[in-house]
Amino acid sequence: MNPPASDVVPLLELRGINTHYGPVHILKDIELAIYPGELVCLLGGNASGKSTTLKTLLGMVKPTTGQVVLDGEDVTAKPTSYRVQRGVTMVPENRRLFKRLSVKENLELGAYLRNDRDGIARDLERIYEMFPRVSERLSQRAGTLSGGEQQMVAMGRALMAQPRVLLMDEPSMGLAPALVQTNFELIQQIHESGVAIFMVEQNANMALSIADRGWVLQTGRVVLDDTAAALMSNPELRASYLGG
Amino acid sequence: MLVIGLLAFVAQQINPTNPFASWVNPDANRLTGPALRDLIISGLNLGVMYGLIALGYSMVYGVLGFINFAHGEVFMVAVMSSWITSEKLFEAGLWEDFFIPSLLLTVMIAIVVSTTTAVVMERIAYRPLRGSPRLIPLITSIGVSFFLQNVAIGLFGPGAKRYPQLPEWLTARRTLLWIPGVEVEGTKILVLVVAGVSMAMLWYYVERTKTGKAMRAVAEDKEIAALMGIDVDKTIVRTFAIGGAMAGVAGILWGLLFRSVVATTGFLPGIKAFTAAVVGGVGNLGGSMAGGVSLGTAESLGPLLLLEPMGVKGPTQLKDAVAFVLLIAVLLFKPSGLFGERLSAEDRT
Amino acid sequence: MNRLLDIRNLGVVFGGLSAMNDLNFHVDEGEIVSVIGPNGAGKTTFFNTITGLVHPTSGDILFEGSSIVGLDPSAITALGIARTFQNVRLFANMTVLENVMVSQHCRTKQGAFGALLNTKAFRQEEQEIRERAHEVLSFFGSRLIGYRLDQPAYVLSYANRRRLEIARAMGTQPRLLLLDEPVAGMNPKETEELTKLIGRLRSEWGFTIVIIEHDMNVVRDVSDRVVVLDHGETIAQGSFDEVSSDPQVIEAYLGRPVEKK
Amino acid sequence: MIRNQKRLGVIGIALSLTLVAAACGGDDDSANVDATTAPTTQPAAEPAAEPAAEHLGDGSLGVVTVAAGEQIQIRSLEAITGDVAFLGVPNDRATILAVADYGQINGFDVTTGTSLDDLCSAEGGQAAAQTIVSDEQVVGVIGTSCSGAATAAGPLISESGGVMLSGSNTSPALTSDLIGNAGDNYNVGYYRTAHNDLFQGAAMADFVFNELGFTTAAAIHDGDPYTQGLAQAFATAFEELGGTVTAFTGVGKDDTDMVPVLTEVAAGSPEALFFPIFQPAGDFIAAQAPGIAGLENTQLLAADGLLVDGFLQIPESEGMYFSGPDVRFGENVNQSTGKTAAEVLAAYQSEYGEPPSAPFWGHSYDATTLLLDAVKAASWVEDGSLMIDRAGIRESLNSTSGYSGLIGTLSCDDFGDCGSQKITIIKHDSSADIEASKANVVFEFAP
Amino acid sequence: MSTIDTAHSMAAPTAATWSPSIKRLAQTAALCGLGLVFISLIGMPVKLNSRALIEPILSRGYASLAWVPVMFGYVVTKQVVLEGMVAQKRGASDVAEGAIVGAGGGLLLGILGILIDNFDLRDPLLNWSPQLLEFITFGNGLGFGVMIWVVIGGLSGAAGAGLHLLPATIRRFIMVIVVAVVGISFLETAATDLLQGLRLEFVSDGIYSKTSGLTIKGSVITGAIAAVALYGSQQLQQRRLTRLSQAPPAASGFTPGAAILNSFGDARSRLKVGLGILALILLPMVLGGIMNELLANVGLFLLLALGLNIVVGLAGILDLGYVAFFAVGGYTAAVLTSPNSPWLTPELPWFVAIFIVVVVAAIVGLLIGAPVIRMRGDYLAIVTLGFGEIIRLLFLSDWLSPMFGGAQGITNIPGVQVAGLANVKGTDPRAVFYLVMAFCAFAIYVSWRLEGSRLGRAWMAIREDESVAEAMGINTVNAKLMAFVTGAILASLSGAIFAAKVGSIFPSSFEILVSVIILVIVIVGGMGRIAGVMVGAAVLIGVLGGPSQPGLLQELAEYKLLIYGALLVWMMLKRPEGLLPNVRRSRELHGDELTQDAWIKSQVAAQDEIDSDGAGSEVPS
Repeated sequence: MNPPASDVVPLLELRGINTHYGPVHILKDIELAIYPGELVCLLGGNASGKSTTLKTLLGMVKPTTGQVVLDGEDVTAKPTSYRVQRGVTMVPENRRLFKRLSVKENLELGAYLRNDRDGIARDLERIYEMFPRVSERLSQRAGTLSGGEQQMVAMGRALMAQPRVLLMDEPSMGLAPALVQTNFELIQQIHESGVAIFMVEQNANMALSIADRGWVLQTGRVVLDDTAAALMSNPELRASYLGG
Repeated sequence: MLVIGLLAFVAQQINPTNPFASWVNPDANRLTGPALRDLIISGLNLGVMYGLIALGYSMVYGVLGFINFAHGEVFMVAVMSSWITSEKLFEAGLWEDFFIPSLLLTVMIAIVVSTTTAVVMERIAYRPLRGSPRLIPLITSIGVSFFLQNVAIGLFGPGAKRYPQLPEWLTARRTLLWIPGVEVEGTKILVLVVAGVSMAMLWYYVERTKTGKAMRAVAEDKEIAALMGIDVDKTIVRTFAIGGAMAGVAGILWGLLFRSVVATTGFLPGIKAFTAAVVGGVGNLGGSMAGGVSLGTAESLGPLLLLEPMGVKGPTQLKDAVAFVLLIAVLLFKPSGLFGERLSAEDRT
Repeated sequence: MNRLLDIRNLGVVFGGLSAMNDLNFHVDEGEIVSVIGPNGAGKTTFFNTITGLVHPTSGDILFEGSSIVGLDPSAITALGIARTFQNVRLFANMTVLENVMVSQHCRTKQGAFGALLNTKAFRQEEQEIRERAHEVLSFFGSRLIGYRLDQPAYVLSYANRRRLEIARAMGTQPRLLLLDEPVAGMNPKETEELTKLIGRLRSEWGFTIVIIEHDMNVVRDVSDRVVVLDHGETIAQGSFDEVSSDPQVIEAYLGRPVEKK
Repeated sequence: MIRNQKRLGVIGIALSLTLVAAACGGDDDSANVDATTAPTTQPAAEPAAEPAAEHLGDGSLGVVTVAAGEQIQIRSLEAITGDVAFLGVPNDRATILAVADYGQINGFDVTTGTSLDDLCSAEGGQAAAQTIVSDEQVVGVIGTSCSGAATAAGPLISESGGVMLSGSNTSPALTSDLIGNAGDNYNVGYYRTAHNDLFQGAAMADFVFNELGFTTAAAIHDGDPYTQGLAQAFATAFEELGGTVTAFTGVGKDDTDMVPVLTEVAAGSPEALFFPIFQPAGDFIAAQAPGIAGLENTQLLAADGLLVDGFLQIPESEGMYFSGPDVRFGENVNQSTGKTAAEVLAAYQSEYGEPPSAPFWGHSYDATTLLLDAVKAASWVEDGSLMIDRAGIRESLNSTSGYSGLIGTLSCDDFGDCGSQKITIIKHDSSADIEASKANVVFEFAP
Repeated sequence: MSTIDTAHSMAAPTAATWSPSIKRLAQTAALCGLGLVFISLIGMPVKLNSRALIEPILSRGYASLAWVPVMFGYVVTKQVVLEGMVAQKRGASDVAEGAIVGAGGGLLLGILGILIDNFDLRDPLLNWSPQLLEFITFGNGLGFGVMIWVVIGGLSGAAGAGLHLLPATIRRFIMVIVVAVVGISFLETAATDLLQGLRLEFVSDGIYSKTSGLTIKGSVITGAIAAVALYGSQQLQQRRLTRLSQAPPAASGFTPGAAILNSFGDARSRLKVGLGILALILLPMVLGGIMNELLANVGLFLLLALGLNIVVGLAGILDLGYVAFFAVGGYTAAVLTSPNSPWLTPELPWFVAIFIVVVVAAIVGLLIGAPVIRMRGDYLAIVTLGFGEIIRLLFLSDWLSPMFGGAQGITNIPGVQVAGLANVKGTDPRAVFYLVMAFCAFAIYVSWRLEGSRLGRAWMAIREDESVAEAMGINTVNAKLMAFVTGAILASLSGAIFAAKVGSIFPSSFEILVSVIILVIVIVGGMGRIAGVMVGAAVLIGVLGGPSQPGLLQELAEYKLLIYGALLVWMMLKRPEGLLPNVRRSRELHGDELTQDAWIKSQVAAQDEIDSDGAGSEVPS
């Protein structure tokens, strides 16, 4: 694995993480690091432990051993809200908007921990700019939006927390093909604005086509760890999806 | 029911003897216009109090997905504590001389006590049960309800307690709004006004403030709410507290209107409010109020407008039956209540 | 061949989002058809629609030539369609035996009085139910019989739960068996074993089978025909080899690279 | 858990073996058991043929022996929990006070044991009576509070040879119609110091029709057998007198909003409204009636259920008439304890910190002293033990005549009615001076 | 203390959560004091004080307080030993902590005494009384009162904490002895009654004092017997365990049906069941009136609870208005049999009327069930509650009083004429108990047969997962209606016996409270399990008492519902599966299956996330 530069401190890091659900070993010795401004992806089939990795990063699952390091600080024991405040935010799988709340309220909730009114207003403006479709539907209930629009709101909501690293759980899941394309473009757009992105995907080709680096997870263990280009051409990748 | 009542009221104004009256039973007493109006006003009064209590049921249901059976006892605790406060103030001679400050103090104490009760209840009885099957907290809440009711009996005895007299200017009949000829007791106007204001404040709090938003977010998806940095536990406590406060307001109003309290005061209103919440659609605040009002007016009007013309003897004996029939009818035609939402995903599992 | 199940222009819309879009699908008597597709492709919704848990917004589902749209799930089961569930939904507090016995409900008819009076007909039917349950459970070798018969389903291992779910579905005596990810969570050995059993389900029990499966080895081994769903539409069908080399399918699974800006 | 179950099993087996052994132990077991349900096992052992001292009773119902150092057992059976506790609790307390005031009988203490609860229900009365009759030492019962409970308790007490004296049952079915016909639920051994309700309704009707001169009236009850019966009796009598009953209806005991029921009543514009119910529902009717169009000038009337300080103290009750037993206890003296009604009331207040919540405390006090007098009359000391003849107790009670009690002069008729049958109607003028109101009798009615 | 399961050893060791701190001690002491003050203010000590627990050294009043510091002392020094951790060494510090907590609590009670002396709060607080003050000060002045309570509290707290110092076996002995002495003392009435029936009056005369409670000698004897019994049962158990460990593991039943089937299949258990039945048949003979009455009441509620168990426990329908069917049964029987009933003159013999009762109950069950059965769980609860109230109000109403007597009820209901044998009515509780027992046996038979039948399996399937049950070919609406109707019929039988037993019937016997108490019986006993329901009925109705039925603990009658409430909450928090839960885990549970079990949970959790959102979310699951 080739981290961008050896002297840069990783923004978010998992060190020797092992996680259990009850006695079942879900994650095995996971080591990964996300550096500022990177776009990286974690690939893997069903039940490979992708979601657990994300939850561990966010503090929703406590690892049995190992450390979660955020910007040099060990946050293993810290609650989710602390990590959110320090710049880690997730766009959950299937978007999971607050469907009964309006679009605007969803966005505002993204900034729940922030108190700078002006900053919030500015960021809202930015998001309207980024997603003009969203700004047209601010007072609509989020549940009534189409899948693509919901994805935009979900991203907008996450951006409202002013993240330094954005975790994306299966951003292409359940979206029509045309939307998947747009979606990835959006991710790139966000990435270009300076936010590090950690993407968990099963849509490997699409993810790798925009990512810098990637890991492949199989039954809780990292089996491949390489640059995106190398992974793309690795035949083992296809095998892990469609069977050997 | 409300609609029938209003129609009847309009009909009254045109024809002073009730056209609904001799339906099956030609001997039925014919209601007069003022009588109908009184019924509607008292139904509304009862209804808004049911509504205020129902808000607590509804909010807790929204957030935790179970019916907090013991909420009626929170209301009882409020009525009790306001009785004790006002009684003590009366003994000290303050109630009559400084009525407004005394009343405010009573209100404050009642709200604080009922809120505390609700919060402690959550902490001891419900928080450890988070995530267990639905039936379990429901049954726990029945236990809490028994417990609180009987604690009140143990501490204060089973007898009825009287509130001190209210000043004349409050209880006097006044013209309601600017409708000439419609005179209503001041207390009843006060009940409607306070209930309206409380509802508006609650609405503002839940719909417009950040914490209200957090509350709704937690109601919908606790995990994602936590992801936004919301403290889920604290928000749940807050929900109980606000439900308790609303019950506190209802308790004060109840005390002012009926000026009497017994340890079982909370039981029937609690069940009615629970019914109101279901009629309105559990989890929907406006619905709870609407449910309360329709239940109150149904109880008030139903016996005389529907039962008596059908030849039922002593119809008001069956007013509770009318309320429950309304519940059943609503649920048969709208299984999730008048304003109930389509069930969200987590409700089904 | 006789078309057992014929789905025509099926559409399902949830709150404005379309989950199933003009889907055409058929199964012939005695076939084993696999339905594959990436996560969120609508496979489970597809099963739910056939079994009556979800009502389609358009199109028709014909079973043995007559429409089953709008029927209650129990009525559909009575006609001869049985299924398993992706996330294993056993009756956890009932025993293994009871789980299979209860699934014969629509094939039996003794009521309360028979049970109370312990009539001959009742005993006979109970006996038959029990025997059939044994027979069905014996199909999985020694895994679900013996002392396990009287264990509650929740103590079973994951693989055994999957097996029991299949057994339960077999108990309804269906003509068409819908298996939703039957080998998910099984280890390779168990998977191999079950794959063989699926073949025997057809040859020995005469079921027509539709399988949703992620494990491509299983799909390859059992299927006569593979249907690929994506976004609620059929994007390909044919033999496993045809399908697995179909670029559209590979794209559905691995996605298409994004044009880098 | 499994271990526990095994242990349970072991204990279960041991228990059943014991039982089997016990059952096989003697075939005369059933005979013995039968004997226990008969009044007493004593007479066989100690025939009462030669009384050691003069006493009432022929021993036909058995004799209870109280050994030296033991206490004479009587029981209080009242509604002490639940909705009707307001009625039963003062009765129970008055009984305890009376026992204390009475002192010893022939050197033996009297105890009421644990107060039993009739729960104001037939099933509660039955179960409690069963407890009482199972203890052969119990010589008498003060209770019940509710007529329904007495209906079920009566047969048990009666068959066991005991006596039961109630201070607050008023149902005619429990005694007689006062012209010699036993009620449906009459049992020998049943007595009461409360009035027979037969006349209260009639008294009120008479008063309203003849004294007040009203020809229209309405009645409201609360679903309690007592209030419903009283309201019904009033309505029937009023119509017989030639009046019109414009409405006869009920409320629930827990109701607070009385506007619907009052509106129903108001539709007939009655001149009088009789609501013989209890607190708190009575408070709400009194408070809300004047506000109802059509009832502004209606005369409100109630019965003994509301003739309590808690109700008389509220200003809304001013101007009302109350029917009920004569409660001008004043300086009446209980001849057995020598206490006046005022003294007993004062003792009650200081002991329990609140005034009695129902007016039958005096009746219960008198019932208790009547019973204790009867026990005294039917008992004698023999070898240091106190012997009490059950039949003597009944004999003594049956012959009660001209007894001076807190509630006035008591005489028992053939069906156990011992209280004064005089119904008085008082006018309540001022909530500030309750005692004056209680004495302000405007009408008396005696059969 | 706890043996570590190998299957769990994968979980990493975590730190023990116990650490002594001033704050925690102070908090616990405050809670302890609040408990004491609370119990005092609801009046328990003063009311119970007139009766002794152990004459003359301990009154029930003081006993009602003494357990509080003992419990807090025990709890505050309790260690939570996590897997893989070693228990901390016990020592004098534990005792000291217990003593501090207890003394703190006692101090608070003393302070209550001071407050009572100086302020008059008797107006709202009934028990803020001179009697309480006297109770607290032992009549010896405040200084003494405060001191003595600090000492009593401290000693009790230390005793509670000291329990930890003892080896587990001794601790168990102490607990059993204490429970036995307290229990036997409180159950004086029942024990005397039973001993009399067994002609062992000398025993009760020997152990009970003349006034109330056990004598000192009696307590010693009781304690000794309890200790011997415990020792004996431990020995027996030991022997059984060794036998079991040698024998191959036998199949054991899991669901009630299977369990009973199996237990019948086994000759030993058959013998046991037979002996049990025989004992039950003989029991009423040796019991006196009180106990027969009590058991008859237990039986009536058992019958009700068995019916509700089918509805709630088997089919999973939460019915809060179950009392409606009890009322329907009672009233139908009353109308048909009583000469006093205002309506329908034929005075049928009870055994004829009962068939009509069943038919009427079934019809009412169908009428109520049909609209209700399709509703969701919580809504169903409130709607059934509504129906329960409607039915009671109708029976009470003046409107229908020409039929049902309204508030006056129906009296003079004759008993049950058992051809040539007896007229079973309330004055003969033994006969009533036999009658009730016969019907309970019938209900148990029905429950047992149905549970193991096609219908019973369908009910359980619906309870477990309604939509899967539907998908497995069960017509859920019909099956649920059947459960509802079966429950209704059993309740109506209870009602009919009730009417004949009491001899009169009033609407006030059918309040909501009755429904709730029946539900509590089913839940406390263990939902869906016949034996559980039996235990629930015995413990709640027998010991505490029913809504209008006294239990063994007569003295606590005033606090009955309070205890019901507290018990219910405690059960739900600590033991939601009930006293006798529906299913037990197998001893043969394999390690690998346990592992898989945990894994599946995580799988299902993950899967649920997928299911509950996005396109798949509208699938009813």
